[in-house]
Amino acid sequence: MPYIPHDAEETAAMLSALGLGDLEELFSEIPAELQASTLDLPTGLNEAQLRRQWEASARQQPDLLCFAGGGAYAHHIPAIVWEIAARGEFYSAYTPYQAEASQGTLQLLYEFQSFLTRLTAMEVSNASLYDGASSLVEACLMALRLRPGTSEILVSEGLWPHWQKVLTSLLSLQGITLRMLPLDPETGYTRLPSGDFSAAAALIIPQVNRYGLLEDVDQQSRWAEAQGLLQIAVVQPLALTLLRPPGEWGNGGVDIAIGEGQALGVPLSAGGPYLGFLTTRKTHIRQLPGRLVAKTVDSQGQTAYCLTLQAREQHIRRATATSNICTNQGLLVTAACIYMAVLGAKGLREAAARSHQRAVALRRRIQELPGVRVPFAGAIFQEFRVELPVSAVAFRDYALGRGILAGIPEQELDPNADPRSLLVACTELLEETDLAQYLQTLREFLQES
Amino acid sequence: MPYIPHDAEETAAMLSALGLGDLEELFSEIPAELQASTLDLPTGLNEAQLRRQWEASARQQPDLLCFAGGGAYAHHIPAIVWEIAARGEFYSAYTPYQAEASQGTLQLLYEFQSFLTRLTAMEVSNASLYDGASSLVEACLMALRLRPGTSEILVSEGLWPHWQKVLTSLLSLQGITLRMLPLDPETGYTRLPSGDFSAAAALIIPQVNRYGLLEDVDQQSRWAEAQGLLQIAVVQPLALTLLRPPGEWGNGGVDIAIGEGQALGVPLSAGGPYLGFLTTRKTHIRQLPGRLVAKTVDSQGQTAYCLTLQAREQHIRRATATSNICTNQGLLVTAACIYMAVLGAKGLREAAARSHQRAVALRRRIQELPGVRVPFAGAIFQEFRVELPVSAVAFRDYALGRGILAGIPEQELDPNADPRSLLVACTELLEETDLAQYLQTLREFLQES
Amino acid sequence: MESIFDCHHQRPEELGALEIPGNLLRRELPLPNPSELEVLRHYTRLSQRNFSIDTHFYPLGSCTMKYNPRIAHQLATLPGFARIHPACPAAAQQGLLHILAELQEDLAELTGMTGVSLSPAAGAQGELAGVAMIRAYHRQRGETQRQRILIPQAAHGTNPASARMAGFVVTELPNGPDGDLDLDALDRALGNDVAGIMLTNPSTLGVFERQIQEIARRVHESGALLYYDGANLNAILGRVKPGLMGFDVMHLNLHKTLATPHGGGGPGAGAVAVGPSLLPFLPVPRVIHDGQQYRWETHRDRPHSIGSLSAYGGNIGVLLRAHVYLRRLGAEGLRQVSAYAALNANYLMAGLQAQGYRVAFPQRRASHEFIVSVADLQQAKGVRALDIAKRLLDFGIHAPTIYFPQLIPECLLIEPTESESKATLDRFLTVMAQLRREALEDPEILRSAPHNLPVGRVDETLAARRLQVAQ
Amino acid sequence: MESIFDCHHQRPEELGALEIPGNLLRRELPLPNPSELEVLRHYTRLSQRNFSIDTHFYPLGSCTMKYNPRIAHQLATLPGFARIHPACPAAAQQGLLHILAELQEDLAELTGMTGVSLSPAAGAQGELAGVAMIRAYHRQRGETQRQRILIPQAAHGTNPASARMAGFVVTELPNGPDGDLDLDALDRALGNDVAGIMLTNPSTLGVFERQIQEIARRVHESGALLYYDGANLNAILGRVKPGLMGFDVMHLNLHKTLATPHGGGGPGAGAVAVGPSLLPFLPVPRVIHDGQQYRWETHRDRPHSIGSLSAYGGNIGVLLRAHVYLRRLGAEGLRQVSAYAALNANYLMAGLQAQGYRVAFPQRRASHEFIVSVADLQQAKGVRALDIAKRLLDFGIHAPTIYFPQLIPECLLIEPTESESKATLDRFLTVMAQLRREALEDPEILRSAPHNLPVGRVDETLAARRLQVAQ
Ligand SMILES: Cc1ncc(COP(=O)(O)O)c(C=O)c1O
Ligand SMILES: Cc1ncc(COP(=O)(O)O)c(C=O)c1O
Repeated sequence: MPYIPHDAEETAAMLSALGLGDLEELFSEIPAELQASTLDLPTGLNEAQLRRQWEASARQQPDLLCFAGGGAYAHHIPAIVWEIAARGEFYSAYTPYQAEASQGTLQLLYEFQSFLTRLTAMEVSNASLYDGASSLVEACLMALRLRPGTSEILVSEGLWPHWQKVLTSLLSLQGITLRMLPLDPETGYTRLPSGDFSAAAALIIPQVNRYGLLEDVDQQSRWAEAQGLLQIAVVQPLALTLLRPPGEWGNGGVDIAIGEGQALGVPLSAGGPYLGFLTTRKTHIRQLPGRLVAKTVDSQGQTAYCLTLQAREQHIRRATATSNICTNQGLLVTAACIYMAVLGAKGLREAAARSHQRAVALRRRIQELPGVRVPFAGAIFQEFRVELPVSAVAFRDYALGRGILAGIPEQELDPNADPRSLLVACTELLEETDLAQYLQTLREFLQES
Repeated sequence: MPYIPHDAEETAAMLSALGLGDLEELFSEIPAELQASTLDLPTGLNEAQLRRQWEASARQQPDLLCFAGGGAYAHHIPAIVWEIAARGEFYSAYTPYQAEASQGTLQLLYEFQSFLTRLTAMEVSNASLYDGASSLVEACLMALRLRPGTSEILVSEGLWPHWQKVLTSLLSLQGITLRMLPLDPETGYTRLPSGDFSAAAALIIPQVNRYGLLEDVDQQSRWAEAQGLLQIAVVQPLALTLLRPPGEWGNGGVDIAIGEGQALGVPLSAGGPYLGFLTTRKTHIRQLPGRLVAKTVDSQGQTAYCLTLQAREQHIRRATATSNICTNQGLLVTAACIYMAVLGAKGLREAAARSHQRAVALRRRIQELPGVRVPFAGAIFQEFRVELPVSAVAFRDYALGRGILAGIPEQELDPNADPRSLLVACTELLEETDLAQYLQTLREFLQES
Repeated sequence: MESIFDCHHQRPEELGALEIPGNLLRRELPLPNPSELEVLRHYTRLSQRNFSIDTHFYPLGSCTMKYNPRIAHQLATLPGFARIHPACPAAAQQGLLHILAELQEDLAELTGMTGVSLSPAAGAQGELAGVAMIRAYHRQRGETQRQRILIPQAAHGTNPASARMAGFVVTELPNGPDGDLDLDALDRALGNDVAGIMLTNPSTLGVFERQIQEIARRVHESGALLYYDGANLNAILGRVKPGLMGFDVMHLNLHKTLATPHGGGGPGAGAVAVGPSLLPFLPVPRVIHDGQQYRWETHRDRPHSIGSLSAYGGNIGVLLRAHVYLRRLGAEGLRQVSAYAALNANYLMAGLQAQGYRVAFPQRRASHEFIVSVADLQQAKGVRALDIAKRLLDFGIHAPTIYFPQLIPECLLIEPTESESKATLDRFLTVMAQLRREALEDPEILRSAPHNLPVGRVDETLAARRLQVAQ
Repeated sequence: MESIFDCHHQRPEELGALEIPGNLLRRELPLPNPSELEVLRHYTRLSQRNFSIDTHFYPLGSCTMKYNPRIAHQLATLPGFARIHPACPAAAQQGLLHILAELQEDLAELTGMTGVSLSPAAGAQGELAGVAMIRAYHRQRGETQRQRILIPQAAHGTNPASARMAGFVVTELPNGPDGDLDLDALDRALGNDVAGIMLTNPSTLGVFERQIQEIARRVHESGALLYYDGANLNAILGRVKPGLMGFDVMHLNLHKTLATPHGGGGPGAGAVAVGPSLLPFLPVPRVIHDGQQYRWETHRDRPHSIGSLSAYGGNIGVLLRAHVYLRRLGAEGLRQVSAYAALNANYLMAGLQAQGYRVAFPQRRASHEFIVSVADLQQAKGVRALDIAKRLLDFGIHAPTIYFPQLIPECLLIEPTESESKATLDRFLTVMAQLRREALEDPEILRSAPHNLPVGRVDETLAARRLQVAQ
């Protein structure tokens, strides 16, 4: 019996202490007819067999040069990040409810919150939500609580299409309406409409947008302010190391800034686990969803850390909690915190700059290829949109055979998108030769097709 | 500057505290002409570049089904072994000279010593030597110290040929003679000679021998006793879980038992680092080479551990130490200790039994193939010798193309060996289907050649 | 170095040219630049200030803090899995998708359900998905008036919170004195405005709901559905299938029952499983086999789906770990899990009772966990459950869950899990006996505990007043 | 659970049939059968009872306890390297052999030598190989009378021990008052019975031997050779090459200079490098390129070799780590290592002097390490170097090396290494200042230290008397 320590003698001694004849008697309160069921699962494998099978499965995934983004990026993860995060003391601990027995996790969460508030120039950060998309849902609900009586959220079409879907799935449950602001088809930027927005709680401002473009966030922030709307920024944490942070947008910064933290040391892992973050103003702190760590003292006056404002949470407030979230993404927070520490300000900014420069260079050179269009000329961070003369899926599949994941055919994120549209992203992992290989592959594809 | 924390300001402050203008001045005592040399090494790579290069190099080694042994075996290593051994607190600690700051390592070494004494049924184990072969050298030197005036060691030809070479290289430096006892060409067993052995200190008894055979160790032990020789057993630790231990051989057990500990959770890693062990009687303890941990108490009478009998070692006794060894194989000991603990008596014996059974089955089925000879009929543990109709290297290279490392052509260990001789080993990692694949490959090779 | 922000090294940057408009450029980034060793040392030392399963007995009720096999971590993070971009086409991730498809099937078998979606990121998100499916089901049948969800008072806080997030109104139901649901109250609550009921069985009171078949009958008769909160599945793993108990939809907490690590707060995975009636509504994407290959399904494959819960397919890395565990144990191993989880819990319950501790349901068999109330000690000596919890820490034992379920005063919810040895349980009993003696003889020791930890009792009130939440 | 042997679970074995004669079969195996969690928890908790670089400042002189980059561990243990059987033919390990060949070349460049063999398992085995080559050299020239090796008194114990294992007689040489070698004594010792001299530069006294060129001249003139103990190479890394100082043969301690971990005692790697005269004698096997591919050489390739030191090619895993480090740093990074190793050592030396500590060679520049003697405190207050060492532990600082070199009374050999920050050094100075105050005002605190560790001062005398060395 793997992972069960008892031997026969110990089992017998324990049963006899309970006055029971066998283990089955422990279940005597359960109606017999419920217990009759069989379990049609394979018999257990030993560790060696498992390793062999799984390594074979893992090898089925080719190692690809990654030019795909869409909110998940193939950045370098320094060796120490997971060496530390996977230490048993972090890996196998629960949520730090008992502060005295969890100072390690608590201080780390506090440092994570500090990294995030500094990165975003916001005042408060929680200790994570599931992922970027669900953070945005929470941000919307938070805004609606802050603006009682409203039931609408304004969203730029520039938000990732796959995040839009999550918003729709989850907000519609509470009868909340999303009102979409279209993008300018020429520039790819969000168009700010005029109209009556009194039913709306907030405007969502995605920076960067779904085409990788850097929007004029100050303008949007000021517009929202003028309409009396709260502002929810959707940001990319690595981009923020180079970009003006949401806490400084417009006149007084946004109200809530959320994002996906995957780029901060979290493996791509086919889509998760990642980590969502949510930062806000101190005045909104009682509407914050998720856990929050505070610095305090112990009985001797020494510095100590603990969870705080737990009365917001479901285990105390139940149906009226700020969110239903309980388990969050602690281990990814651990990795992200260590990642930010080990790169440091310098390393983070250099990784961001390198990613940006690779993308800028690749976009420029792709643009020179006959038949390929780069529809939007605006500044980008690390990702951009290309229009191929033929189907983007066809090129993606072609490049796959050359060991390249060439990007995301936009249609896979949004069925209404142009089938020729491809989203291409770069990170600092890509070398000059990799860009050349990409271009060569694209050139050959164009010739052959 | 990777791994150097100082920034420019800190460097300047430190230099100025020393009254120095720049870093170069720190070397002012070194004659200028010695410092002139250039350093023709490549410029540094960042971690991401290194990872990419090294992963490419690592991929050049094909993943092979391993039927090679020769003292190094492809056993399964449970996941937790290196998860624990690689923890920074073990990985990056020094030799536990300061007992109070090293109770972790010290207790672990004590437990390792306890595992080894129980496995061998000897009274004392040191805390490792470099590897099996160098342990044997140390055992010989120890025996010679215990028998002053002698200068010879009797060695069965059944000792691994590559270990014989190490013995020759290192013992000859001190003018020590190896006297070889030949093997019976019919049975593959050591032949015990008659003669005058008064110049010899000890007999080396390898169990298993170079053909994988189990020798009649009691007979050899009694013979040595009758000649007044000390007895040095060369044992395989996993085999000992099934075999009668050297502490019980003959009339009163051997004097020294050594071996290679690689099979106990240490990766093959192309030959090292492995770990040698050396166990002996308590009466010989002051001649023991290498470190030794004892259980004692601290100032409050609590259990504590420390290095002991350091006066045997080079840092105290210098030229007259029992050995020159200082750095040993601590981290591998850590892994081996955890390995033995996690498998436990049951797991160790089952792994040994499975390895044995696979080898027995493979030998039997190989024997049925036309043209192939299995020269020795005696009982084996996990390895055996095969005589092919053609060159063993040819078959090894043929099988390589099928993803199989078919064994060790004996000639690669011993230039005088029969070029058709192949040493084949099995471990519990090999499944029934792997044996079938081996046989099929051999069958096809025989047909084609 | 107290904090990572105490590192003050300045390091000149080599940024190169940025094609970013000046008005969008950041002026400064107030983050530290520690050396690699400084980072490693700081966080390694922090880690040592934690209790964890790998270092301590952690009988935290409702959390199933069992051993998290390390092999699962190693296999789930093989580069072939860890490096897949989520937008990688199916053709290039067949190995992974095959495993996930198997996991979907295994979970369906384990739960006695028909269909499984792996995407919820944790139990609470699974609950949200589950009640959202209940909602979709009634809507499709035109029963939009079903706006209420019934939930026992003792239920976990996520249950009502999730129901509310799915747009429902929550009605709480009382439990009877033996821990089972009050059937009369149920009858009073049921009606055509009720969409469903959320239960867990064994319940959060640590006992098996013996009337479950009857409850299912009445709920179904009223036109409502039954939701099963899988957080307590460890108690009946491989023995009783929620689908056969009459539940229509459920989530599993893979990070509890299937031994994936809790990571100091997460990540989890809250796969949802449904019976045939809810199949059309499962959240996308699931892994399907389209005849040729495995692939993620899209909205088009499941047009009535409640939609997607996250940008991609969920917490894949967690799912992989869970599947390693499942396959390591196999059918027989899973049944042993519940047997030994129950054995350990009942052994502790009997042991504590013998010492004079009051358990919440002495007449009942404990499931995988049980409740002790120290209301007696509070009254006699002013010793609270909190004090017992803190004092346990001094002995290297993590505290049980306290003050949950809220309705039992001064309660401790104790869940040893199957992976703890008799020796560990016996030591726990010895320590608890000492704590009881201390409570009666020298209660101040408890009230001022802990005494042997890196910090003394932490001032949570000051924390909430000061609200120093970043530095 | 105090010890792993406290686990008493009995587990029935499933051995199956064994084809082993009864007289060779073992009756019982008295080993425990712990559960996986019991093992994990026990050894994880043990690990926490260690000081280590990853957790503590570790200024252990002569040991170069610098940061061991984790990337080196990860790359060296890639399955493609970790799973190669040593008997795997060269064709199937070209990636590995290529790296090792590069390392051989890099080390030759770094040391200013001509040829390198990577096989020695540690420094001491490198020394043995080195002096064995000296022996072989003289034998080949018919000078079998050269039976003596000269070694400074201050040298590390492995030097004389290795010389003796190679069949030599050792003559110790004194150092002058400034730490440099006594040249007159050298001249007196040299003669046609001398095979060579073993030196390290900077010496174990923490100063650079300024007369090295003169020494080399005189030794060579007498027909003897110079051996360089590379344990102190960190001090001059990338700046001064032993080959250019006049050394004929040397070893490197890759587990010191090149940052491979010390693992609580090992493994190390003690590659040897030689000038042209000793090339034929290098231990086998080296990696060579035979025009077609890389392969391990055999005795046939190098018939005059002193032979092989281990069954296979040495501590490959350690060598791989060292090469990662070399390539990570590059030429410039390596030069910075010695610069900052020297800066840190001199900074500490100056700081301690300012506090009143006596350093062994105040008039000299420290190399990467330096010696403090507390003979003054011993005389005045009975406080020994040992007491300072133990008291440092109370502050989370590992003790320096003590009582080495043996000839300096009550000495501490302090080597901070380049990877420690100014902040760490400043804290060390603050603590040392406190220790000095304590020594003068309240010496008992030191004599009874440590006070804050899991155990108090350990009774080593009792250990040696009882000799309880296994359980
Ligand atoms: C009974 C019960 N239900 C639901 C949950 C919520 O699960 P999660 O934390 O994964 O969101 C928990 C977890 O604490 C629980 O114990
Ligand atoms: C100066 C000196 N020489 C030689 C050695 C021996 O090296 P190793 O421990 O690797 O055998 C050491 C190691 O402690 C040393 O400090």
